Order: sequence, then C-alpha cells, then structure tokens
Amino acid sequence: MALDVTWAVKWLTMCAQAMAEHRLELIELDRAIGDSDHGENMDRGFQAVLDKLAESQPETPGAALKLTAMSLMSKVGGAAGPLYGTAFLRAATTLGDAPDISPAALAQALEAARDGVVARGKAEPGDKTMVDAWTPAVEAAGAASAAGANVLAVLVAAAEAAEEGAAATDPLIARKGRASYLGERSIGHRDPGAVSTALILRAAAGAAA
Amino acid sequence: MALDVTWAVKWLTMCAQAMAEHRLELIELDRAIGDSDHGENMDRGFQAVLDKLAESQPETPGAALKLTAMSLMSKVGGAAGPLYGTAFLRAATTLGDAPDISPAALAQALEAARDGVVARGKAEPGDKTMVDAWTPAVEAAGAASAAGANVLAVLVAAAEAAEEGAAATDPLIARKGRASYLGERSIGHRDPGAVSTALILRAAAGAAA
Amino acid sequence: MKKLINDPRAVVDESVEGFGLAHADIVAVSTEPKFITRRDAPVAGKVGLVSGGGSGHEPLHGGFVGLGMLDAAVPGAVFTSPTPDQIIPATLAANSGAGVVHIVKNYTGDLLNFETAAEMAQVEGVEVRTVLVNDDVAVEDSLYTAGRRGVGGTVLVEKIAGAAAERGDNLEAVAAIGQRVNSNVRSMGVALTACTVPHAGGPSFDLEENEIEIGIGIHGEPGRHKIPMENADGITDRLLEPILSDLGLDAGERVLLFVNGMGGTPQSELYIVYRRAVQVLKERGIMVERSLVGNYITSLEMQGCSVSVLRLDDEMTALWDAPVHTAALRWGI
Amino acid sequence: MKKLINDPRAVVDESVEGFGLAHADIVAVSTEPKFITRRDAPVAGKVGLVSGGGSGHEPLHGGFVGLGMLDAAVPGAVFTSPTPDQIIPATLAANSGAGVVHIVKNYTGDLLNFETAAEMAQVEGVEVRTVLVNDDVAVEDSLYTAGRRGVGGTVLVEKIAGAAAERGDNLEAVAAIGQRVNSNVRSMGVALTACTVPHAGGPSFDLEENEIEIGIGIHGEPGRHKIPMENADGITDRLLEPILSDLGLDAGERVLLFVNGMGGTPQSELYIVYRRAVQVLKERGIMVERSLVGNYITSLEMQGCSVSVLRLDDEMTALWDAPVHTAALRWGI
Ligand SMILES: Nc1ncnc2c1ncn2[C@@H]1O[C@H](COP(=O)(O)OP(=O)(O)O)[C@@H](O)[C@H]1O
Ligand SMILES: Nc1ncnc2c1ncn2[C@@H]1O[C@H](COP(=O)(O)OP(=O)(O)O)[C@@H](O)[C@H]1O
Ligand SMILES: [Mg+2]
Ligand SMILES: [Mg+2]
Ligand SMILES: [Mg+2]
Ligand SMILES: [Mg+2]
Repeated sequence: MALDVTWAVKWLTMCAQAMAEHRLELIELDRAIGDSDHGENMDRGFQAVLDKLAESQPETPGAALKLTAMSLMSKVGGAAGPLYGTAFLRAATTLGDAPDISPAALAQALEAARDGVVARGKAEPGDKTMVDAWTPAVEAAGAASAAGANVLAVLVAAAEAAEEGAAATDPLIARKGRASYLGERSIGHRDPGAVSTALILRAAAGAAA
Repeated sequence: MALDVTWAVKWLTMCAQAMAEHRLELIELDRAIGDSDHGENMDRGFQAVLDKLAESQPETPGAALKLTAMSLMSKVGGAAGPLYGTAFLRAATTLGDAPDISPAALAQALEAARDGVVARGKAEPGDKTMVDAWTPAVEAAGAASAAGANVLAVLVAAAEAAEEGAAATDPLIARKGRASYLGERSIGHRDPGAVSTALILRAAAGAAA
Repeated sequence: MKKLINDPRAVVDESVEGFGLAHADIVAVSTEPKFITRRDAPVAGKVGLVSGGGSGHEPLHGGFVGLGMLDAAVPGAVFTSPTPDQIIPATLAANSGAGVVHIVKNYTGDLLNFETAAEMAQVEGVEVRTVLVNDDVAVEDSLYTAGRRGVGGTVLVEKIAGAAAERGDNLEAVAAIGQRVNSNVRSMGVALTACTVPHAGGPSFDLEENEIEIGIGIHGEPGRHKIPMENADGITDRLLEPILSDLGLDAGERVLLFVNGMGGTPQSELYIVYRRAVQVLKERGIMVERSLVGNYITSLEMQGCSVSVLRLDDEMTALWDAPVHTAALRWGI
Repeated sequence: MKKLINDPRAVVDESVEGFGLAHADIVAVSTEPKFITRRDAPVAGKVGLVSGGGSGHEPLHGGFVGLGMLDAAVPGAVFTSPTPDQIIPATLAANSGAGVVHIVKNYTGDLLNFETAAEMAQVEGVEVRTVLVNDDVAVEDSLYTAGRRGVGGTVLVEKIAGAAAERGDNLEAVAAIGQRVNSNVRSMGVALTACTVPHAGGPSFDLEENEIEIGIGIHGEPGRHKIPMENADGITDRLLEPILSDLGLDAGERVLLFVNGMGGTPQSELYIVYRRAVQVLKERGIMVERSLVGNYITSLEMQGCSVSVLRLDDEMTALWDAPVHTAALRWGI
C-alpha cells in the first residue's frame, strides 16, 4: 500500500484502536513509575484525533499528521501531549504537501519526529523515555531505507526497533520525566511513553500492510 | 468479708482491672451498634478513680463511692459518664457515712443507683441499655436480702442477674442511646453499657469473696 | 491503622495544643481541664456561646471559636462528649455577665453532660440557655430513638447565633435565633468508608467494597441502611429527598445549601454533589442564596458527605453574611 | 473504587461546574476550553496571575482565584497538566495589558504545556513571565532527574505574588517576588495511603499496612523511599530535617510554617504534626511568625501531609497578610 492520505487516516484510526486497547496496560505501566494517566491521556488524545478526522478531510498525509499534532497538543496534556504533538508536527512539516511518502522521506519524517521530541524534552537515549523507542526506530528506518526497502519494510523495521527499544528501558534508571523522581526504584519497569511510541509505529506498519 | 471501705477500695480496684481487661471487648460491642468508645471511656474513667483513690483515703464505703462518682463524671464523658456518675452518687448518698453495709442497705443502694440511671437517662427496661442489667440485679439483690442472704450472696445474686440481663439485650431493639439510630439493625448485638454494668457488679462480688 | 499520631490517648491533647499554637491570634487553650476560648473572652456585654462534643469532628467546634461565632469550645475524647468539669469552666470563661448559650448536639451523652454543667453554672450565677441541634432526618422514628441527631446544621446554628450575639442580641434572643436556625435546617449524610477511632484501632463499621451507608451520623456509627454503591447524582438525590420532604420547602423559597465533607473525601467530589443538589433545588423552584462547601463537621478520615438545607429569611441571611473570624470560617474581616 | 462521582471522565467538568456555581461571587468558569477566572478579570492596570496543573489537587488552583491571588486557573485532567489551548485563553483573559505571570510547578508536562502557551500568548501580544516552583527537597539529585517538583510552596508563591500584583507591582516585580518566595521555601511530603485516580480505578501505588512513603509528590506518584510506619513526631522530624538543612536557616530567622494535608487526613492529625514542627523550629531558635494548616494542595483522598517552611522577610510577611478573597483562602476582606 502506498503511504498516501488513506494510509495516514488508517494509521491514525489504528493508533486510536491501539490506545483504547492498551489503555489499561499503559495506565498500569505509568502507575508503577508515574502517575497512572498515560493510557488515559493517549486514549483521550487519539479519540480527539478521530473526531477531528471525521470533521475535516485532510488531503495529504502531511495534513493528516498536522491535524493529529494539533489534536494531541490540545487534548492530551501532561508530558506526552506536547512531545507527541511536536513529533507529529515536525513529521508533517518534513512531509510538506506531498501526496505520498517515499521510503527515504519516511525515514526522514521519523527522524524529524524524534528530533522534535528531543528538542522539547531534552532527553538523551538511555534516560528511560519515549526517546528510547524513537531512536532505534529512526536508526532502523534509516538503515532499511538506505538498503532499498519499501515503505512497509521500513515501517516494520521501525516498529520492531521501537518495540525492542521499549523493552530495553526495563533495566534503565529514569532521568527525565516523572519516573526520574524514583531514581533506582524505576529499575525493572518499562517506560510507558516508549511503549506508546512502539504502539504508534506498529500501527503505522499495520496500516501499510 | 464485711462491706467496709477496704472492700470498697478493693471493688473499685477490681473494676479498674476488669475495664482494662475488657476494654477491647467493650469497644467491639460499641463498634457494632455505637461509636467504638465505651471500653476506652470506662477504662479511662476507672483509671482516674484509682488515681483519686491513691491521692485521698476515703474512710467509708460511701465516701469511696462518692469519689468514684466524681471521677467518672469528670473523666468518662459520653452517655456512660453521667449515668454511672449518677449511679455511684445515688448509692453513696444512700449509704451515708456508715462504716459498713448490711445486706438490706446494699440492696437499697443498688436500687438507688438504678433509679439514678433511670432518672438521668429515661430508659425503660427493654430499651437495650444498661438499665437492662441494673434492673434484674436490683431485683435479685432485693430478693436475696429479703431471704436473709449475706452481703456476698446478695452481690453474687446481683452480678449473676446483671450478666443474664446483659445477655438478654441481644435480641432487643435499642430505643435509647446511640444504638437506637440503628433500629432493627441493633438486634443481635449485646448492649455495651449492660455488659459494663455486669462487670462492675461482678467485681463487687469478687471483692467481697 | 496508620495515623499521624503519637499515642492514641494523646491525640486530643496534642492536636488541641497544635491548634492553639497555630491560631494564637484567635484562641486561647486551657489544658486542665481542656477547653478553647476566644482570645478576648469574655467579651464585655456580649452573650457567650459555648459548644462542644466529642473530638474527631474538626474543625467543629474549636475551629469555630472567634469573633462572630463561638466564645468557647469543649472537646471531649474522640467521639465522646466532654465532661461537666470541662464545660463548666468554659461556660464561666465565656460569660461576661450577659449569660451563656450552650449549643448542644442531640446525643444522650452530650445532653447529659451539658445538662449537668448548665445546672452547676447556674449555681455559680451564670444564666444558661440551651439550643439543642437535631437536624438529622436520617433518624426516622424519633419516638423510638434518642431523637434526631445534631449534624451539619450545627455549623449553621453556631454561625448565625454567633452573629446575633456579636451584634448585641440578649440571651433570649440569641437562643431564639439559634432555635430558629435549628427548626429550619435538615441534614442527611452518607459514608463510603468507615473511619478508625485511634483508641479502637479498627474501622468503626464494616462496609463491603461496593456498599455505602446511607444516613450515617458523625460518630463513625453506622447509618440507616446499606445500599450498593451509586453514582454521585443518585446519592445526592437520596440525601436530598428526605431533607426536602421533611422541610416542606415551597417554590420560591430561599435556602442556604451546605455540602459537608466527612473528612476523607476530595473537595472535587463535594462540588460534584453540590452541583447536583443545585440542579434538584432549581427544578423545584428553590433558590440557593448562600452556600458552604467543605469539611466542616467531619468523622475523622471517613469518606462521604452530608447535605444540609437551611430555609433562609432576611435576618438569617444577614447574620450569615456578618463578619466572622475563626480558624475555619472567616469573612468580612 | 468508591467515589462521589458520576463518570470518571466527567469528574473535572462536573466538579469545576459545581465550584463555579458555589463561588459565582468570586469566579467565572469557561467550559470550552476549561479555565476559571476571577469574576472581574482582567483587572485594569493589574498584572495577571495564571496558574494551572493537573486536577485532583483541590483547592489548588481554582480555590485560589480571586482578589489578592490568581486571576485565572487552568485545570487539566486528573493529575495531567492542562493543554496550551486552555492556558492561552486563560492568559488572554487575565491580561489587562500589564502582562501575565505564569506560576508553573516544575513537572515536565506542566513546563512544556505552559511554555508553548506562553509562546503563543506572546504572539498575541501578551507579555508573559514564568515563575517556576520547585520546592520539593525530596528530589535529591536534581541533576539526574527532571528537577525538584513544585509542591506546597506553590500556594505561598500564589498568595504572595498575588498580593504584589494586587498592590500594583509591575510584571517584573511580580515575577521577582514570586521567584523570591520560591527561593526561600522548601517542602517535603509523606503518604500513609495512596490515592485512586478515577480513570485508573485502583490505588496509585502499593503500600503495606505498616508502611509509609516518604518524599511523595502530589500526583499520587511514589516517593523517595518506603519506611515502616512511625509516630507523628518521628515523621515530622523526617520531613523537617532535609527542609531545614537545605534552607540553611539560622537561629533568629522568621518563617512561615505550612502543614498541608494531602486530602484524606483528619485536621486533628495535621495539628499534631504542626505542634511537633513548631517544637523543632523553636529548639533551633527559629521563629514561626505565620502559619497555615489545612488541605490546600492535595492528592485526591491520599492520607498524609507535607510540611513547607518559608523564610520570611518584612515584605513577604506584609504581602502574606494582605487581603485575599478566594474560595479557599480569605482574610482582611
Ligand atoms: N523529557 C522527556 N523527554 C522525552 N520523553 C519524556 C520526557 N518526560 C516524559 N517523557 C515521556 O512521557 C511519558 C509520560 O507521559 P504521561 O504519563 O502522559 O505524562 P505525565 O508524566 O505528565 O503524567 C513517559 O513515559 C516518557 O516516555
Ligand atoms: N438513655 C440511656 N439510659 C440508660 N443507659 C443508656 C442511655 N443511653 C445510653 N446508655 C448506655 O450507655 C452505653 C453507651 O455508653 P458510651 O459508649 O460510653 O457513650 P456514648 O453512647 O455517648 O458513646 C450504652 O451501651 C447504654 O448502655
Ligand atoms: Mg503520567
Ligand atoms: Mg459509645
Ligand atoms: Mg461516644
Ligand atoms: Mg500526568
């Protein structure tokens, strides 16, 4: 499937489904090292994205992602709202009004998204945040695209890397966000934002399959 | 043993022991149909009686009971404080400054105590209050004394009747005091004040044995 | 039992001591026997107002001592009414010669202890009048019980009678306005959880995870009946219905609506109850002219609330609005 | 989970609606997007004060909107910072032309959302300054964390900066006094129980019957470490020690002592903590000149408390004493 606006809408719809489905899991992860709201926030945010998509018909993937950025920014709140808002906004900007996304553009958009998260949140890899899912995803996508993979393969590589990255946050000590207050007590728990990042990228691959 | 001031002091000491021992039981009874304080109140009250007895040496049983009345009145609070305060005060008044109590005087003192409780609290027999322990005790004491029993036997009769009276409150619906708010939900619970009355009378018999 | 206390038996002593330290600009604390007075008591020419009861209902009553409200408060042990040897000196301390009104919540223990104290104070030359508060509609057959309990309405009686005393009303007039408030206020409460009396160490009654107690009093005692958990609007309706039918309010009447937290309920939930209560009153054409929302008469850390409705007239409204300066209620000064 | 709510997702909406109804003399409520303003906002010539954060900390922040304190409060979802689309219109509503100070508790989410909003408001022509509150000494290695959190000190910043704005200080001066309060206040909290976020349905962390969490924040998040239950004096000492060593108070200095309830703790227990804190300060020759005891910045129905100590100077003391008329703090008016 081409990464056109239809894909984008399908992706966002699948994101909303994933957040609804994993709402309790994300709440539970956030309960352990945060304040129990990440699942609720993401679920509320992507429901708002769906509402917005029902109202206005974006004509390009970039437009769909921009609308997503605005909805997340205005409905999620907390740390995740501005971070995901920035991520989607930067990706949208990179994509411009292209009707369709090439593997290289895709890798670039993911990188822009990650850079947006880092620019806002100042987290480094290893700080036990969503950056630990974004960064391997960006690297895997870049490598796949450079190796000539198609968009589906690039997305699958990104999703897999994000999932591994999320799992790899388990042994880390959090140094950013609310979990950082726990210090060593954050060890042994998975970062909720890294998990939601993996869900978003897995949905992107799913929509392209 | 004669019911002189030594007996009176022993009685009050045994009351204090009984209240300390049964503190939790009385709290538990009051928890079920009241506000969980009866055991604490009685324990505090009789400890205060002991303190007072250590300070001043009463010379007659009447004086010991008057001191008890004052201590209970000023340390117990709640419903039980004024009721027991009045009971001991009326008994003390009846005894005057006699050095020693006859079976008839004893029966009369118990009746005065009961009448004091009724005068203050306006409860009738069957209302599921301490009156349901006092009243059979007074009757049993009167009958025993009339039948020529000695003071020990009168006290034993009173204590036994009070214990039966307390047990007989189980099926009653409370109509006075805090338990009355529960209406039918008070059925199946024993009245804490009736139990403490039985403890007091049992101590009286114990001190005379 | 986890509580921020040192010794279950020192709870009242230490807490009243802390209260006195924190509010030394308003109150003075006597420790032996224990009572709290307005710092400037007795106020020359003013009728004195004294209330008291078991502890564990804070800010009631100590938090209402001060200008425009109580002259003295007498805290008993937790959930145990105070004793005459506390009430008598508190009454003397509140008396400037104009007499003293005892505001007594209708519980056997409170009645008996205040009755004795009033008798003794009269012997000492203090004129005493008693205002009995019995606003709790949860108590149905008052013929077969100790009668309706004094609950949330107590705060309103203390405020309004306090303002009457402050403006210079005489003893009979202050007692009369207190009685008028009591006649025009009805309350009912609900518990979502029990509370734990420090010396008892365990919860004051048992509730299943999905049960609530309707018609609770303020002493951690169980209520009228248990029902399965309901939503806030449903619970509010259950509390309001007996209040309104007992008070017999007509459309167009004005009321003060008081939503009181039992101690452990978040403020946000009290406002959800308040919101529904306003809706219901509005539907019946009743005008909410004054409000009070918060923890004012509590049962330790119990979760739940009570709703009180007071039928207002111009005088009561003016007295409600009059300046008050206490630890727990303050305005106009 | 038993709560006086209707729908976990409607908690903030309904509770803010009730709050607006109960305090219509002080505040106005905007529902879409949700924020609370002073009824008379913007006040001509006055610097506007805006704060906000996740809900569940009531009375913070809505309860502090009014004369002498905030011009607007922005409530997020429970424990979730509000979004720029709420903060921006609240900022515009608070702006009379003299600029707006954002009082932001130091949490990643609050920072990011307020940062974005401030940027956008500047674009709309509003001068915005931000006062970051980060008074929580429980956060040790702020180099390796998101930094110290804003907790109890927030209330003091809002009161004192609010009084500065009310007396006519300009934008820089109001921000400066807010920062000065923040630099001079330290806080630390303890939880005896967790709280339950309505949408989560279960407790925010696990505590054994005999454990407490030292160094909790206000978002139902776990604290620095768990320890076995201690008595109130012991716990108070544990909270005060890092506060005092971090603040470096000398004998003879004057402080404001703030004992804050986390929502589910009886007032009597807060006064027991207060009593001990006064003892400890006294022993060190530190003078408690002002006090605040009560539930002001809460975590839903959590049991526990926080202690804050603010080093006072004459100006801060005068601003603390200045009149305030909000739902939760009121004096002098
Ligand atoms: N500085 C940061 N940089 C990147 N990601 C962050 C940062 N701070 C927090 N996060 C991410 O946000 C997630 C928490 O989001 P959420 O629970 O919705 O917000 P909050 O922490 O405000 O409650 C964390 O799991 C983490 O992945
Ligand atoms: N009107 C009354 N007449 C006689 N006894 C009463 C009356 N009211 C209460 N009591 C007794 O007092 C007991 C309760 O005492 P206590 O728990 O100490 O006081 P309170 O009810 O004030 O908490 C009851 O169990 C009952 O026996
Ligand atoms: Mg979170
Ligand atoms: Mg009792
Ligand atoms: Mg009692
Ligand atoms: Mg959050």
